[in-house]
Amino acid sequence: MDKLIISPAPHVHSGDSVSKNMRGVLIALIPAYLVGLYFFGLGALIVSLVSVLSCVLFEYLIQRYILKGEKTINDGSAVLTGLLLAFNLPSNIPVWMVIIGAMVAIGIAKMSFGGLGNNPLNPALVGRVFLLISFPVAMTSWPSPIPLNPNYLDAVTSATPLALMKFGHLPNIMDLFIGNTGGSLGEVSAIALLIGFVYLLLKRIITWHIPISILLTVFVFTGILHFASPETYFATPVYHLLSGGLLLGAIFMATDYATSPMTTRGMLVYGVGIGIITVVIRVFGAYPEGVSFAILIMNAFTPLINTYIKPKRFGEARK
Amino acid sequence: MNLILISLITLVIVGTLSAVILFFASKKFEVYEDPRIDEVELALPAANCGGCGFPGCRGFANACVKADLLDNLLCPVGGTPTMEKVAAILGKTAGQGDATVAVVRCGGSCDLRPRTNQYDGVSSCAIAHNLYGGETACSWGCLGLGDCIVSCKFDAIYINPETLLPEVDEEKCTSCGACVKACPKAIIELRKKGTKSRRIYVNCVNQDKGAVNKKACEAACIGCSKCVKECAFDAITVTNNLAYIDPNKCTLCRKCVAVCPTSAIVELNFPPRKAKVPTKEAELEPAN
Amino acid sequence: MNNSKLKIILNGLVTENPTFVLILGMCPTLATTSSAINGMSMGLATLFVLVGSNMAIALLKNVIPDKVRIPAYVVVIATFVSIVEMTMQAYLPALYESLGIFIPLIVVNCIVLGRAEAFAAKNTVFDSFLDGLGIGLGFTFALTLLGAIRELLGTGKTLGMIVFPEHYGMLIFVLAPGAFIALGYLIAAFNRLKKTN
Amino acid sequence: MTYILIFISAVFVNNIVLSQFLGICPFLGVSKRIETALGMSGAVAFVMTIATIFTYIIQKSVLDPFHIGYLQTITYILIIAALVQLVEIILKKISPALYQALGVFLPLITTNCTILGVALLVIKKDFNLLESVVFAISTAVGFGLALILFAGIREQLSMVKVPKAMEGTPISLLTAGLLAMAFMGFAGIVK
Amino acid sequence: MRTFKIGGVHPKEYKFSAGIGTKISLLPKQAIIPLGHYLGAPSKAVVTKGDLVKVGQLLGQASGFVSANVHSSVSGKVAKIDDAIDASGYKRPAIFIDVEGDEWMESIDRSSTIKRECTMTPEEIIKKISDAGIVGLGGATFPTHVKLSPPPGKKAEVLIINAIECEPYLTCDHQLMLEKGEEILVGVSILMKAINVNRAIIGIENNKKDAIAHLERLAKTFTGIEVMALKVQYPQGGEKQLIDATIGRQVPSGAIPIEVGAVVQNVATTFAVYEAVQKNKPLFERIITITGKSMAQQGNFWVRIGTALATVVEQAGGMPEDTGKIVAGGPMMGRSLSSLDVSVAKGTAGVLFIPTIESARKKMKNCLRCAKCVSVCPMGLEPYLLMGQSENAMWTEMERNRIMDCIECGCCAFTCPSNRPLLDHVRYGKTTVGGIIRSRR
Amino acid sequence: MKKLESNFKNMVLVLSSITLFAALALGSVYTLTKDPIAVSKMAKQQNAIKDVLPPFDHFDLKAIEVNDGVEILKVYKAYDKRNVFVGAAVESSSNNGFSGKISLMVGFDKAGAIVNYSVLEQKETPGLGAKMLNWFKTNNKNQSILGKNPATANLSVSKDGGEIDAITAATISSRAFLFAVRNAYAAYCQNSDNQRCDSIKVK
Ligand SMILES: Cc1cc2nc3c(=O)[nH]c(=O)nc-3n(C[C@H](O)[C@H](O)[C@H](O)COP(=O)(O)O)c2cc1C
Ligand SMILES: Cc1cc2nc3c(=O)[nH]c(=O)nc-3n(C[C@H](O)[C@H](O)[C@H](O)COP(=O)(O)O)c2cc1C
Ligand SMILES: Cc1cc2nc3c(=O)[nH]c(=O)nc-3n(C[C@H](O)[C@H](O)[C@H](O)COP(=O)(O)O)c2cc1C
Ligand SMILES: Cc1cc2nc3c(=O)[nH]c(=O)nc-3n(C[C@H](O)[C@H](O)[C@H](O)CO)c2cc1C
Ligand code: SF4
Ligand code: SF4
Ligand code: SF4
Ligand code: SF4
Ligand code: FES
Repeated sequence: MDKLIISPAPHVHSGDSVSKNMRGVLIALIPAYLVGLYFFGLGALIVSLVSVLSCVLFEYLIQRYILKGEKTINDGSAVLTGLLLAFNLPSNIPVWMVIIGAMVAIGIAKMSFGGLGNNPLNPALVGRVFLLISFPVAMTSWPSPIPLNPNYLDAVTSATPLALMKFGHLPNIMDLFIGNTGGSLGEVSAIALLIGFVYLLLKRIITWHIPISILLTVFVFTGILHFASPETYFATPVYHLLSGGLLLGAIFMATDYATSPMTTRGMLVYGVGIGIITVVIRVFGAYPEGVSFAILIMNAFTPLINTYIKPKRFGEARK
Repeated sequence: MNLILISLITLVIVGTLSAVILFFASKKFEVYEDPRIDEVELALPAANCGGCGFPGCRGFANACVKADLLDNLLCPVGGTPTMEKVAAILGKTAGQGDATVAVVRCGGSCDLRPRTNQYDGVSSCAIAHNLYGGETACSWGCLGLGDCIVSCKFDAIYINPETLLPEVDEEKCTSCGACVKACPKAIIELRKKGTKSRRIYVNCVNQDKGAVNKKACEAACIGCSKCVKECAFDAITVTNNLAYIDPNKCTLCRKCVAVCPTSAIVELNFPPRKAKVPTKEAELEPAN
Repeated sequence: MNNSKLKIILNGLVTENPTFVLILGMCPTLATTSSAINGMSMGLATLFVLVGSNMAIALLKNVIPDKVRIPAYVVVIATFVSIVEMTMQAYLPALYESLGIFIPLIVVNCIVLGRAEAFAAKNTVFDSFLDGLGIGLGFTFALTLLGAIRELLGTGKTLGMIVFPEHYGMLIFVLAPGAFIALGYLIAAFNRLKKTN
Repeated sequence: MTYILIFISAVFVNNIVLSQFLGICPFLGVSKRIETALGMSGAVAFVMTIATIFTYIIQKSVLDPFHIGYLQTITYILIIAALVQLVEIILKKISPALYQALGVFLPLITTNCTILGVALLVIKKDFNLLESVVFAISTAVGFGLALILFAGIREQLSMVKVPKAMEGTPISLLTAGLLAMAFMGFAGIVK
Repeated sequence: MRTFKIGGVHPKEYKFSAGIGTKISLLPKQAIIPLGHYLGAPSKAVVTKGDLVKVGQLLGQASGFVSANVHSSVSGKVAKIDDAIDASGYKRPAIFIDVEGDEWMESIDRSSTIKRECTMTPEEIIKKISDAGIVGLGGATFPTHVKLSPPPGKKAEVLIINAIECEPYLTCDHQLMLEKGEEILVGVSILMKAINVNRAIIGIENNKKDAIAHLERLAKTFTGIEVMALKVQYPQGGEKQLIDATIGRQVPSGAIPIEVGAVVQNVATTFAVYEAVQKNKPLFERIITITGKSMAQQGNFWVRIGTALATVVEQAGGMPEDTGKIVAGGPMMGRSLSSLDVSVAKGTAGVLFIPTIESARKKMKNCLRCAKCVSVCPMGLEPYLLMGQSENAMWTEMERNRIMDCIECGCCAFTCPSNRPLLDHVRYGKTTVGGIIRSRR
Repeated sequence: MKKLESNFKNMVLVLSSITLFAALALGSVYTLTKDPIAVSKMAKQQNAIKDVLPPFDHFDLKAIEVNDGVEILKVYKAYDKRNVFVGAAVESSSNNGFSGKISLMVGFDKAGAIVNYSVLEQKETPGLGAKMLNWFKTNNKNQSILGKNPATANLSVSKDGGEIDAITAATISSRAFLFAVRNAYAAYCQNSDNQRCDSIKVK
C-alpha cells in the first residue's frame, strides 16, 4: 500500500469539471447548429469546421510552443469558442477570414491573458468584432436561407431582419422563430436557441439571471420607444427579441463564465446593461446589430461589478 | 517688429505674473512637510510620468520617505542610479553591525527522515503547517514546500533537489529576513556570518525527546549534551532536548562537530580536516 | 568617437528605449503611427525638440534656480516645439495636417521633460546632444517600426511597397484598437528579445 | 441638445483615451487600483475644466485680437503649469482632505496631454465658452470611465498569472486595445 | 419543506451504516486520554503516575472559563502522563492508563431504566453538566455548560436540537436517535429547563424518516418539543444554517446564536446531558461510525474515549486493502489521519476509509470564474476572491470581504469545477486574519 | 559654477529672461515663416480649385458666398482668356458624414457637368468612408460622378433610388458626399451663366 494521503478537508468532490460544463454548452448548441446547417448548407459546414479546428489548433500551438505550460486543449473550451465564433459569422465568409478570427479569439483574447478563465473579454466575440471592424463588407453581407444550400462563397446574399427593420420591412415572425431568415449561421432560429437555454438551465450550467434580464430589458426599452413613437421605431419589441444575435448572445455569450459577474445581483446589473447598450446601438448607432459590442462593453464592467456588488451575506438581512 | 514686441510683452507678462502669483501663493498657503520629501523629489527626474505607480514624482518621493525599505520602489526613468541617490538622502542602507546570513536549521533530507504519509494539499508550508505536522514523523522539521523560496526576492534560497531541503546562496543572501518570517516552522535563523564565512551550528530544531525523534529522523539533535561537555567556551546549551550554539561565544574550534552522535552539528566553509573521517556535512559543502 | 559617447547613443536606442523600455510618450506613439511615414515624421519632430531642448538646458542648467527649473524647462521646450510647428506648417503643410494636434503636444511628452531633468540638467552640452539624439532616434525607430507594422497589417502596403492586396488588410490596425494591440505585442516581443540576449 | 451630444460624443463615441489617444501615460500608470483611478479622474476633471476656461479666455481676449496665435502652445502650457501648481498650493491649505484625495495627482497632470489637448481642441472645434466647459467636463468623464474600467480589469488580472512576456505594459496595452474595440460599437451614435 | 436560504450543496449521501444497530467496542489495552481534546484551555491532570483509577473518575480538572473536565473511561493504573500524537500529528499532553478490568465509580447509575423526572434547579443542572465534562459532540467540542450560561442581558427563547447529521457517510446521531429516543427527549427537557425556555425544536433532515417518525411519536408525551423535518441540504448542521432553517433568523456576522435567542445542541450532547444529570455518568464514551465504500462491516460503535482507533477498526473487519485516505469525521469537514494510532476523542464522530482511487485530489486548473463557489457558499462569501487574496497576502481586503464569517464547510471546494483548493487558502487566510484581529485588541 | 540660489529675485529674473528669449526666438521664427505659411495655405486652396476646374485662364480669387440656410458655400468662377465664363469651383460641405464634417471642392463646366472634385476635409474611417477621395472618380461600377450633370443625373446612392453606387459598406459617407455635391450644384446654378440650372430642384 502506498503512503496514506493527507489533505485538508473537504475529501470529496462534486465531480463537476470544466470539460463537463463545456460539453454541456456544446450539447445545448446542437439544435441551433442543425438549423444553421439546414438553412445555410455547405457554407455553414465549412465555416464551422474551419473555425473549430483552427481555434483548437491555435490553442494547442500557443500552449505547446509559446507558453510551454500544461496542456489545456482537452477541456473543450477552445472547441466551444470556435463553434460560438462560427455561430456569429455569415456562412459565406472566406475561410482565411475565419482563420484570422480564430487566431484573434484564441491568441489575442484568451491565451495572451493566460488562458481559460483569465480573459477579461469574451474570446469569440473579440474574434467576431475584430473581423467586423476589419472586414466590414464581408461581415455584413449574409446569405439567404436556402435549405441545404450547396453554394458556399457565391451564395445569394440577403438582408438580415435587423437591416430590413431599419428600412421598414418587417419579416414574418414565424420565419424568425424557426430560423428561415438571413443572418449569421447560428443566430437565426429562436426556437432552437431556446431549447438550448432550457437544457442549460436544467443541467444547472447557467442560471436564468443574465439571459432573462437582458431579454426583459430589451423588451421594455424597445417597447417604450415603439409606443412613444411607432413611426420612427416601427419594430415591435417582439421583433427585437427574436431577430439578430440577441438570443444567441443572451443565452450563450453573455453567460460565459470568465467574463460575467460572480453574484446574482451583479448578473442582473450586467444583463440590464447589455440590454440597454444593445438597443442604443441597434436603434441609434451605425451598426445594425449591437449585441456583440454590448456584451464586450459590459464584460469590461464586470470587474467593477464584482468589486462593488457583493453577494447577499448571511446575517445581512436581519439583525 | 511690432509683432515681436507684442509677443514679448505677452509672454513676459504671463510668465512673470504666474511666477509672482505662485511665489506669493506658496508663501501664503505654506504647509509644513517633511523637507526630505523635497530633497528626494529633487533627486528624481521630475518626469511625473506615473511609471513608478505613484501619482507623480512627489507621490513617489513621499512613498520613499515613508517606506522602511526601498526594495519595492523603483523609478523607471531614473533607474538604479537615481534610487541609489534616494537611498543616500534617506540614509536607508541595509545592515549595520555584524554581517549575518540565513541558515536553514534542518538536516532531515529524504534519506535520513523517512516519509510516513503523502501531503496532497496546496503546496505551501504555511497551509500544510496549519493542517498538521508534516509528511514525516518529525513535526518540527522542514516541510519542503518552499515558502521561504517564494519569499526571497534575491533568489538566494533554493531547494536542493537531492536533499529536498532549502539551501542558501551566501553570495546572494542580503540577510533581509524575509525567509525567517515566511517559515512557519521557525527553522531559518539569521546567523553571524563569521570569519571567512565560517559557521558552526546545530542543524535541527526538533524539541522531542531523543528516543522519539531518533526514530523520526537520523539527523536529529537528540539532546544528549555531549557537545555541551566538549565545548570549552560554554557556547552550547541544551533546552527542551535541543542544543543551541551561541554564535557570539563560539570560537569555531570545531570540537563539538566530531562528538555529535547524529552529526547534527554542521560546520560550513572550513577547510577539509586532515586525517580524520570526513563528516557527512563536509561532503555536502563545496570545499571553499 | 570614443566608447562612452557611443554608449550614450546606444542607451537611448536600446537600453532605455523610450517606447519599449521606459514606456513614455505613448500618446503620439499610438496616435501618429497609422502609417510608417507619419510615425517617422513624428519621431523626427520629437528628435529635433529633444536635441534642441537638451542642449539648451545643458547650457542653462547653472543659471536656473532649482525652484523655477520646471517652468523654465517647459518654456524652453515649448519654444522648440513652436519652432517645429511653424516650420512644418510652412514647408510641410500636408504632414502638419496629418499629425495635427500632436505636434503642439510634444510639449507635454514626458520623454522631453524627462530627459531634460534626468540627463541634460547634469551633463555637458555635447553629451546632452548625444543623449537627445539617441533617445530621439530610439523614439523615431520605434514609431517608424510601429507605423510600418500597422500600415502593413492594415492596408497590405508599407513604405510604398505593396506586400499583399489591400482587401486582405485588417482595417482595425489603422484604427485605434489596432494601435494598442500592435504596440502591446511589439513591447512583448522586445522584452522577450532583450531577455534572450 | 448640443450639450448632450457633446457629452455622449466625448464620453463614449470619441473617448479621449480609447479613440483620441490622449492621456495614455496616466491611463497606463495610474490604473493599478480602482481607488487611485477614482482620485486621478477627479483631479483631471477639476484641472481640465479650469484650464480650459483660462486658456479659452486668453485665446479670445489676447492671442486672437493681437494676432499672436503662434504663441498658443507656449502660453497654454505656461498657464496650465502655473494653474496646476496654484491649485495644489491652495488645496493643500484649504482642504487637506480633498488634497489627499486629489492633490497628490496634480503634478502628474501637468504633463498629461489631455489637459493641453482639450484646451487646443476646443479652439480647433470652434466651441463657445459654455460648450468648451461642457466638452472639458465630458472629456474628463470619458477619461475617468476608461481609467476606472481599466483599473477594474487590472485589479482582476493582478490576481492571476499572465504569461511572462505579456506581464506589465503589454497586457495593459492589449486590454486597452480590446476595450477600444468594444467602444467602437458606439460609432455613429453621434455624428 | 424548510431549509436555510443561502447556498448549500447536496453531496451523495452514502449512509451505508444507517440502521445498523450499535455494537459495544472492546476495551483497549492501554487508553490514551488527551487532556485537551476540545475547544478551550486544556485541563490540569489531577492524577499522577501509578495511581489506580476507575471508570468515570476525574483525571483532569477544567482550567478556566472555557475548559472542561476529563474523566477516565477505563479502570486501571496510570502508566504515565506524557505527550501523545494527536490527529494533527502534533504532540499534546495525555494520560496513559494501562487497563485492568472494568470497574466503574459507584456513583454512576448503570441501570437501563429511563428516569424522566428531574427536580434540579437550572443552576444545579448546569453544574452537573460542567462536572461531567460535557462538550459539544456535534464536532466543535465547545464546553456545553458555557453555552448554557448566556451572557448577562441575553435571554434564550428557543432550544434547537441539531439532529441534522448532514455529512455524508456518518450515521451515529441517526442511530442514537433510533436507539435512545426517549432518553434524548428527556435530555431536551432538561436542557429546556436549564436555559428556561418552553420551546424546543429538533431539526432532522428528511433522509432520516424513521428517526423523524420515532421521535415525533415520543415527543407527544413531552410538552413544547417539536420535531421538524428539513430538506436535505449540506451544511444544514452548521448552527447558523440550522437556526435559519428552523426559526428563520440569521445570526449576524461575528455574533453567537444567543443573539437571536437560540441555543443549539447536538443530539448526542443531549443524550450525554441526560446521562450526566439523571444517571450521574460523566462523558467518557460516545458512538462513532466506522464506514467507507470498501469496508467489510460498516457499523456504529459505542467507544470509550481514549481507545485507539485501530482497536475499533479491528472490530469492523480492519482497514480495507485499498485505503488511500483515512478521515476522522465526515468527508466534508473531517481531518485526514496519517495512522490509526490516534485515540478516540470526545469530538470523534466517525472514521471513514476512502479508497485510493478517490483519495488524491484532481489537478487544479485556472479559476474559470464560474461563480459556482459563490452561489453555494452558505455564508454568502466569495471563495474564489478570498483564495486569490490569500495567495496574494491581501489580508485587509480579506477582512473587508468577511473572511471571518467562513464556517469552513467546504461547499466551495466541493463544487469547484476547476478543483481549486479554495478552502485550504480560505482557512489559512482566516487563521492569519484572525491573528491580525486578535493582535489589534 | 554653482547653481543660482532660489530666491525671489533670481527666480523672477531668470524666468522672465528665459521667456524673453523664448519670445524673441518665436517672434523671429514666426516672421520668417509667416509668409510661407500663408502661401502654403493659399496654395492648398488654389490648387484644389485649379484641380477641379475645366481648362481656364484665370478665376476669381474672391469667392461668391452663397448661404443656403444651413451653411455658406463658396463659388469661384473661372474664365477663359477672353473673360468668358467657363465654369466654377464650388466649396461645399455636409455634416452628415459617418464621423462628422465632409467638405469638398467640386468643379463644374459651363454646362453644369462635373469636371472633377477634391475632398478638402473628411474624418471618415480609413478603408471605408475615406475611400471617397477617389471612389467617385473611378469607373468601376456605376460609381463615377465625373462628367455627370446633376441636372440630368440623379446623384444619390442607388439604395435611395439614385444612380450612383455607394462606397461598399459606407452608405452613410456616400450619402453625405453626394449631398454635398448636389448642394454645390445648387450654389453653382445660382451663380452661373447657365440658365437651365434653375429648373432643377435640389435636395
Ligand atoms: C471563543 C468562543 C466563545 C464562545 N462563547 C459562547 C458563549 O458565550 N455562549 C454560547 O452559547 N456559545 C459560545 N460559543 C459557542 C459557539 O456559539 C458555537 O456553539 C461553537 O463554536 C460550536 O459551533 P459549531 O460547531 O457550529 O462550529 C463560543 C465559541 C467560541 C469559539
Ligand atoms: C459545516 C458544519 C456542519 C455541521 N454539521 C453538523 C451536524 O451535521 N450535526 C451536528 O450535530 N453538528 C454539526 N455541526 C456543528 C454545529 O454547528 C454546532 O456546533 C452544534 O450543533 C452545536 O451543538 P453541540 O455544542 O452540542 O455540538 C456542524 C458545523 C459546521 C460548521
Ligand atoms: C469602425 C467602423 C467604421 C465605419 N466607418 C464608416 C464610414 O466611414 N462611412 C460609412 O458610411 N459607414 C461607416 N461605417 C458604418 C457601417 O459600415 C454601416 O453599416 C454602413 O455605413 C451602412 O451599411 P451599408 O453601407 O452596407 O448599407 C463604419 C462602421 C464601423 C464599424
Ligand atoms: C455557459 C458558457 C458560455 C460560454 N460562452 C462562451 C463565449 O461566448 N465565447 C467563448 O469564447 N467561450 C465561451 N465559453 C467557453 C469558455 O468559457 C471560454 O472559452 C472562456 O472565456 C475562455 O477563458 C462559454 C462557456 C460556458 C460554460
Ligand atoms: S529571504 Fe533574505 S535572508 Fe532569506 S535567503 Fe533570501 S536574502 Fe537571505
Ligand atoms: S525552511 Fe520553512 S519555509 Fe522553507 S521549505 Fe522548510 S518549512 Fe518551508
Ligand atoms: S468553506 Fe467558507 S468560503 Fe467555502 S463555502 Fe463554506 S463558508 Fe463559504
Ligand atoms: S467554483 Fe472554482 S472555478 Fe468557479 S469561480 Fe469558484 S474557484 Fe473559480
Ligand atoms: S504622452 Fe500622452 S500622457 Fe504621456
